[in-house]
Amino acid sequence: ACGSGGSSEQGGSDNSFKTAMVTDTGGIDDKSFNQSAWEGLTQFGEDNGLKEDAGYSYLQSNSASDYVTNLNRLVQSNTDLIFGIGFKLAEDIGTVADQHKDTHFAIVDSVVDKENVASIVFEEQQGSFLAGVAAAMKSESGKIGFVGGEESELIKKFEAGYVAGAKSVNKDIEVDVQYAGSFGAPDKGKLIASNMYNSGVDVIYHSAGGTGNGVFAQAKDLKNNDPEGNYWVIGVDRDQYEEGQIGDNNVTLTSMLKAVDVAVADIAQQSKDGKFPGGEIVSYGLKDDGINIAETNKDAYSEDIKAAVNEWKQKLIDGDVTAPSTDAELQEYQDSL
Amino acid sequence: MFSSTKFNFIIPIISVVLGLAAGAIIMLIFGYNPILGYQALWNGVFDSGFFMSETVNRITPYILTGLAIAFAFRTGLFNIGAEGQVLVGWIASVWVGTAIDAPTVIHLPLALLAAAAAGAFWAFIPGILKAKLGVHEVIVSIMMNYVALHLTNYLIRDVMTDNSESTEQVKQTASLTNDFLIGLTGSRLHLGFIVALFMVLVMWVILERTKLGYELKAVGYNQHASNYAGMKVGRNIVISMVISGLFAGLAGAMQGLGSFGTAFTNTAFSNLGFDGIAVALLGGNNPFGVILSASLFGFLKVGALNMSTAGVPNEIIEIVIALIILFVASGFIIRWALLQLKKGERK
Amino acid sequence: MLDILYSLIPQTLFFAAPLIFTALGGVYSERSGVINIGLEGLMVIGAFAAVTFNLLYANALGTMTPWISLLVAMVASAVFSLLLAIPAITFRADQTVTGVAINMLALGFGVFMIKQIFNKGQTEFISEPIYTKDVPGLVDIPVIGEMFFNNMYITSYIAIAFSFVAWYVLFKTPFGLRIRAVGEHPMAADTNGIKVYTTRYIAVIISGALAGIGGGVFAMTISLNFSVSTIAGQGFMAIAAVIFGKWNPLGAMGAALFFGFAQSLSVVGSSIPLLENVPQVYLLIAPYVLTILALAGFIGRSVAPKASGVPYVKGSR
Amino acid sequence: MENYVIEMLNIRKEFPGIVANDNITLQVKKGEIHALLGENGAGKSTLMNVLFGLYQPEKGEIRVDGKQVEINDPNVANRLGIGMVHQHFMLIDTFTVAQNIVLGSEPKKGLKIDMKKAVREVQELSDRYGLQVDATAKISDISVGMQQRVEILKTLYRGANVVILDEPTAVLTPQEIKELIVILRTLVKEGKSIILITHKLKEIMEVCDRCTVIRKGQGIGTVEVSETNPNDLASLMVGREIHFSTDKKAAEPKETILSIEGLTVQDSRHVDMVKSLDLDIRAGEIVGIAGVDGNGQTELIEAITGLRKKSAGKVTLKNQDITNMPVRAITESGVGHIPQDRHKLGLVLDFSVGENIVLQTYYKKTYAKGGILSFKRIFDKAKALIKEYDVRTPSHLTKARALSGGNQQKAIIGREIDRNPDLLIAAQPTRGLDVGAIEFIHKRLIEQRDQGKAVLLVSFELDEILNVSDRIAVMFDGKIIATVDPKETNEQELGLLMAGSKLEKEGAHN
Ligand SMILES: Nc1ncnc2c1ncn2[C@@H]1O[C@H](COP(=O)(O)OP(=O)(O)OP(=O)(O)O)[C@@H](O)[C@H]1O
Ligand SMILES: Nc1ncnc2c1ncn2[C@@H]1O[C@H](COP(=O)(O)OP(=O)(O)OP(=O)(O)O)[C@@H](O)[C@H]1O
Ligand SMILES: [Mg+2]
Ligand SMILES: [Mg+2]
Repeated sequence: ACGSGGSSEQGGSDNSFKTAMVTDTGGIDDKSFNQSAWEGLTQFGEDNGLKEDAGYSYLQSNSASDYVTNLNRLVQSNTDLIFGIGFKLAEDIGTVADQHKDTHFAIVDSVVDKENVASIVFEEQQGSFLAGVAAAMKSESGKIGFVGGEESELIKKFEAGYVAGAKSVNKDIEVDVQYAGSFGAPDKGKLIASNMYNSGVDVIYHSAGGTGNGVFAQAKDLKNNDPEGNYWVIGVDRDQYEEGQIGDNNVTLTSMLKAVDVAVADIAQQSKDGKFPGGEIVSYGLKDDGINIAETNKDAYSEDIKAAVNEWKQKLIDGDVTAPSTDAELQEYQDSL
Repeated sequence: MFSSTKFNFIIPIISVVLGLAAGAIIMLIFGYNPILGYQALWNGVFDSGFFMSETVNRITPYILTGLAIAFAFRTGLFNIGAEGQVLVGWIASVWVGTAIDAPTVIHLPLALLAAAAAGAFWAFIPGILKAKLGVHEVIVSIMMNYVALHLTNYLIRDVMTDNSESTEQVKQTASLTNDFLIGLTGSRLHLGFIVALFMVLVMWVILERTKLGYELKAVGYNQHASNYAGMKVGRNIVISMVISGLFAGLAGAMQGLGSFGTAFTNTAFSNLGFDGIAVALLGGNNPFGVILSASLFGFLKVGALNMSTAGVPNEIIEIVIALIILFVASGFIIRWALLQLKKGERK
Repeated sequence: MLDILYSLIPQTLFFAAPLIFTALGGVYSERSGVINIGLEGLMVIGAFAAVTFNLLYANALGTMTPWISLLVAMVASAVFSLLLAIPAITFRADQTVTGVAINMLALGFGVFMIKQIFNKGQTEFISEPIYTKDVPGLVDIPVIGEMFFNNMYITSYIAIAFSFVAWYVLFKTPFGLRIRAVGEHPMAADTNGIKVYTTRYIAVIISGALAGIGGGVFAMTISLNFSVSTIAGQGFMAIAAVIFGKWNPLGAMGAALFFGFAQSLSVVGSSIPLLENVPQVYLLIAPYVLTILALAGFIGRSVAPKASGVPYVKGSR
Repeated sequence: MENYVIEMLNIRKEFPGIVANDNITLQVKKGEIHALLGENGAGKSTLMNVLFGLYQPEKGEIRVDGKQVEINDPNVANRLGIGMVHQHFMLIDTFTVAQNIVLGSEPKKGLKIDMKKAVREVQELSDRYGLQVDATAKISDISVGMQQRVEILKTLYRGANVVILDEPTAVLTPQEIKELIVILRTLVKEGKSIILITHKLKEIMEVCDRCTVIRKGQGIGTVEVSETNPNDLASLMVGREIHFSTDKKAAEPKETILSIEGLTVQDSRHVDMVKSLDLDIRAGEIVGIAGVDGNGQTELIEAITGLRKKSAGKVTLKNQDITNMPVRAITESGVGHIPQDRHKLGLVLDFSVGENIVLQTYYKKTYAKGGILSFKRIFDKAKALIKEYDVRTPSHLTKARALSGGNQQKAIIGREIDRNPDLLIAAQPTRGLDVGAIEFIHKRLIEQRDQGKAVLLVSFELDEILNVSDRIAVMFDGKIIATVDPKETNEQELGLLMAGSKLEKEGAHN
């Protein structure tokens, strides 16, 4: 939206569709779901010949206090469908949706049970499961790691899926799980990664936002000193192949892809077509490409890994296995192995 | 000649003008239209009653953290720990607000009290360590901020909820929101501003009218003389920190019982406490000055959200705020320049 | 046990390096009588400058990039620190306020510029970070070599070397004596013919330069990119280190190392079987609680340079 | 044409709202000791700060060795051979003597300060002028007298030809003053010229050649000291007659008010400073404690008033044991205390005069009801005391910081006396004050005695002790080694006693 000039013109032609999103504090270039959501919205706009700012736009939040203000700003400028990106907006979407029953809302990564709100959730545990499969296949030491940002319900889905996936391949594999306590502490991330790699872990899956930067930094540094060594990172949300590049090597084994863009574009389209899934929980998983696993790193992500992952992917899609998303489910799953 | 009270008003006004002007220049340099930008800023607040009330909601906690810092400064201490005190106050208010059933007359005051007490306790620790062991309050407060951040996150996830990112809404009996105000503005405008304004009076009365305030200031200015006059220096340092923390804790309650009605996990600091430093100093550490500077902060922060509609990145406003603070702080040079101008006129 | 040390020590060192640089800057500034709450902002500028330069010139400069980036970071923050120096020294502004403003300004400016240059709110990863190296020769010393010279950031050594240099300059040279004089009793210094303002300017600029290096090192060894949250509290930790270290360069270094040690200990701790069932939160807050305990237990009273925080007005008493 | 080293002609210096120096002329001859005399606030320090380059004059001309110069920086003054020992020492507590002296012109070895050379040079210089300083000692560890000599060394190290001393003797003991006078004479012999500011007319008579008097910012004139006397100087300075020896009736001591038995007190380094000391003070008498600084006087007072812990002994006030009472309880049980260091202990400088007036009583019912202060009552009291004690201040709302030392002292004395204490402790009550103010304060102390109060006066000024006290207790090494009647003793005898020699006439007892 930060092109030049031109404030959002109010109204326009009455029947033209108008949609917008409110970011959480990450902003539209957070290399994570805000960015992805904005890409989805842009795609949707382009597909439908809408103009940025007039047809589709975003408002940036700098703090939690900004959500309500931004949501209302969009309501007041007659936006038909408003996306709240991230579970942090759930509470406020709920409140605002109650006050403006004629406006449609959608919340990403959370559930808000209101008639005029569509809840978009992802089956991260499925993608994480596959990440676990890949990690276990790749690991030579029999030790892999998981670095989480904060120990929240959402991130637990990543952890549980990952552990389950890994154990499915190698029942005895050791998974070192650590939380940094923050999504914005690369120094802590690096400490944890350093500690894990030191203790023999050779693949780390991170779900830790900016903290993950430290994981990449550590892996790349080790790789630089020891190009033959096994220091792998599994990225999250988007394809983090770029982040893993170091000279001619790349430490990004794969990434768990979460297609927020697909979901956002999808819901926007439905809404424009008069099929807004209000009050529903719309879940995106492996089967509808809402969740996926990257195959960019051709060198590292070998054919046998690919084969194994695809095999498990099919099982998950077919419902032969269900990826666990909580500690309890994980326990149950492990016991069943 | 200007009297010094006149200067106290003129300097902030000139600083705001200079800050906005500098912001305009930066916008021009980078090819944005400052007129549209500032128009959007203005409209961001004054477009409708809704945004004005949101602005008031925003100002409320700023007033309280501003008071917290100002109070400490006035008594010779630097409470850089307001950030953590806000967090613990916030969660304490929500805890009482969700866990207890009681009529409003009891529930709401109790929740506010809990916030104040939590903030006060969080400030008590650096206070007592300074008083008893001479440990610098700044460093302990910085550490306490991090402890508060991690601890409140933990409490929300593992104690107050079952692994959820935010607590339930506080019960209506503990809420600062008010149906009448909500009906009037459609916003979550809550009664917290009354609490904040009341605390402004409280701070003023304590500092300017009470025995306690007299002692606290005396200790802040000169510990030796206070000791000579029979005051208990250590005790006063602790009391000072506790009162300061109490204000900050209440700022947390404004969020917990008012603007949000819940407590949620935080990835990073809210910056209410750090911004409070600027609010306090911009307001000359005077309780009434704090109202004005908090208002300016709230206005700029809310207005800034609308600037993207004019295509202007809202970091511009951060820059403007920072420059305003720099100009106010450099009041001496503005005063000097004004006096030179006056002199020039006379000649 | 030795295993733990093998990982604790290098981790402590890389974690501490940015803090050491920045805290040394803080020591210089405060020793000269200017409180520097703006260290955080100066680190932000350092990180911003290092990352931006690194991204823009990596192709042209190759492996030299990180070192030149570090110089650029140093210069950028030194220049930026004038925004603290001019109000705080010449215009007699309250130093704390000015520092707070610097923090806001740096963050606003950094992100704004990133948006102008790269058209997005956070940068890509730099392609030429600083890498760890073995120290040839020394790494082969049994035990010690593995602990201190294996896979180490040269910046960690530089940080430690700087601490000693900073100590030497502050306590052994005329310049250091003058800085300390100006921070203790500016009027006495003035009557001795020392230029109080100039000395304070130099000290603040030094603090800017060092904090810039600190930010640059952080960005190029740890975060590898720049965003609004790259520097999140490190500057404040550096302030804590300054006070913890009693305004002594070696003390500040010790404090920074202590922070690094406490942090790595909390990370290592979670993989020690004994501590496995301890709730995560205790390990998260452990480094901070440890610091408070250390202060309360055996560090105790620290007395700031007497004139710290007081603008010097010639001729007043 | 006379041969002047320094000429300050028609100097005018203004501060906001006040003309501190109005057309003052000062001419100093080579090799003379030139006194500068004036009441508190007359403008002496200001004039010297102008000469030293700390202030720029609005008008006037300065000549050094006949050449007109512009001194806009202390550096320039140094280069012109002008050195200044300030009223408030310009020393850095945490530095050593040598560091303080070489600061700004340090000898170097490579990049490093050549500390060995610095110490050697300082030591040599010190020996040459008989200054006896230890170059390696830390400033915070040495006596005030030694600190002053360090200040003098600083000027000499920079090659000063003219040394300005701003009230050097105000902070010195008689012994130290004697030593200083010797030093000054040595300096003159070496060809230096000296400008000496002092309120003590005796000193002027003793060492100075000429004296310039200023009053309320204006130059009154310069006199040859050999052609004048203290009385004339005093009236020149104040503009009225001054009575030196205080007239007072004989004391009529009554019941014992304060009784100290076996008191032992340690200083902050845990050294016994007061050693098993006994002392009684009775109603209606002034007991003066004579002694060289550092013999436990400060610790004694701090112990009586509760500011310092006692390691042994008993203190009784009007038959009430106050030994272990906290400060406030002691104050309330009837002790008034005019502290030695008025800036550190006596006043909160950033409080208004009015607020300072109630520093000891703000919490009492009269001023505070239910925790709320009545500023009307506080300020009424302040206004009354300001009037009664002639505190010269623009208003009771003025910050105490802005008052001159004399007026600050008057405010403290008013405050303490107004509380009507049974025991009034006055520590160095007239330090740094002009003769007018001294006269005023002495009168008040005697007035208290006449009203039946017990007064404990601690002073390093033998004049003051001899004039004001009814009984003199000589303190040496933490003990009272003799008690003498002021009418039956003299300065010589006191001086000997203070140096620790035993009294021969009688056994020392109370
Ligand atoms: N920095 C200043 N700002 C404002 N007024 C000042 C300043 N310094 C001195 N004055 C005023 O100038 C006058 C002369 O002060 P000065 O210090 O020269 O007196 P003095 O003769 O040295 O007194 P004393 O005997 O107490 O040392 C006083 O009235 C004082 O209030
Ligand atoms: N910042 C200031 N503003 C106004 N006046 C000042 C200031 N500083 C000093 N003065 C004035 O300067 C004069 C001299 O100050 P100085 O400190 O020399 O006091 P003094 O009378 O010599 O007392 P003492 O010797 O006890 O310190 C005082 O009369 C005071 O009014
Ligand atoms: Mg004077
Ligand atoms: Mg004086």
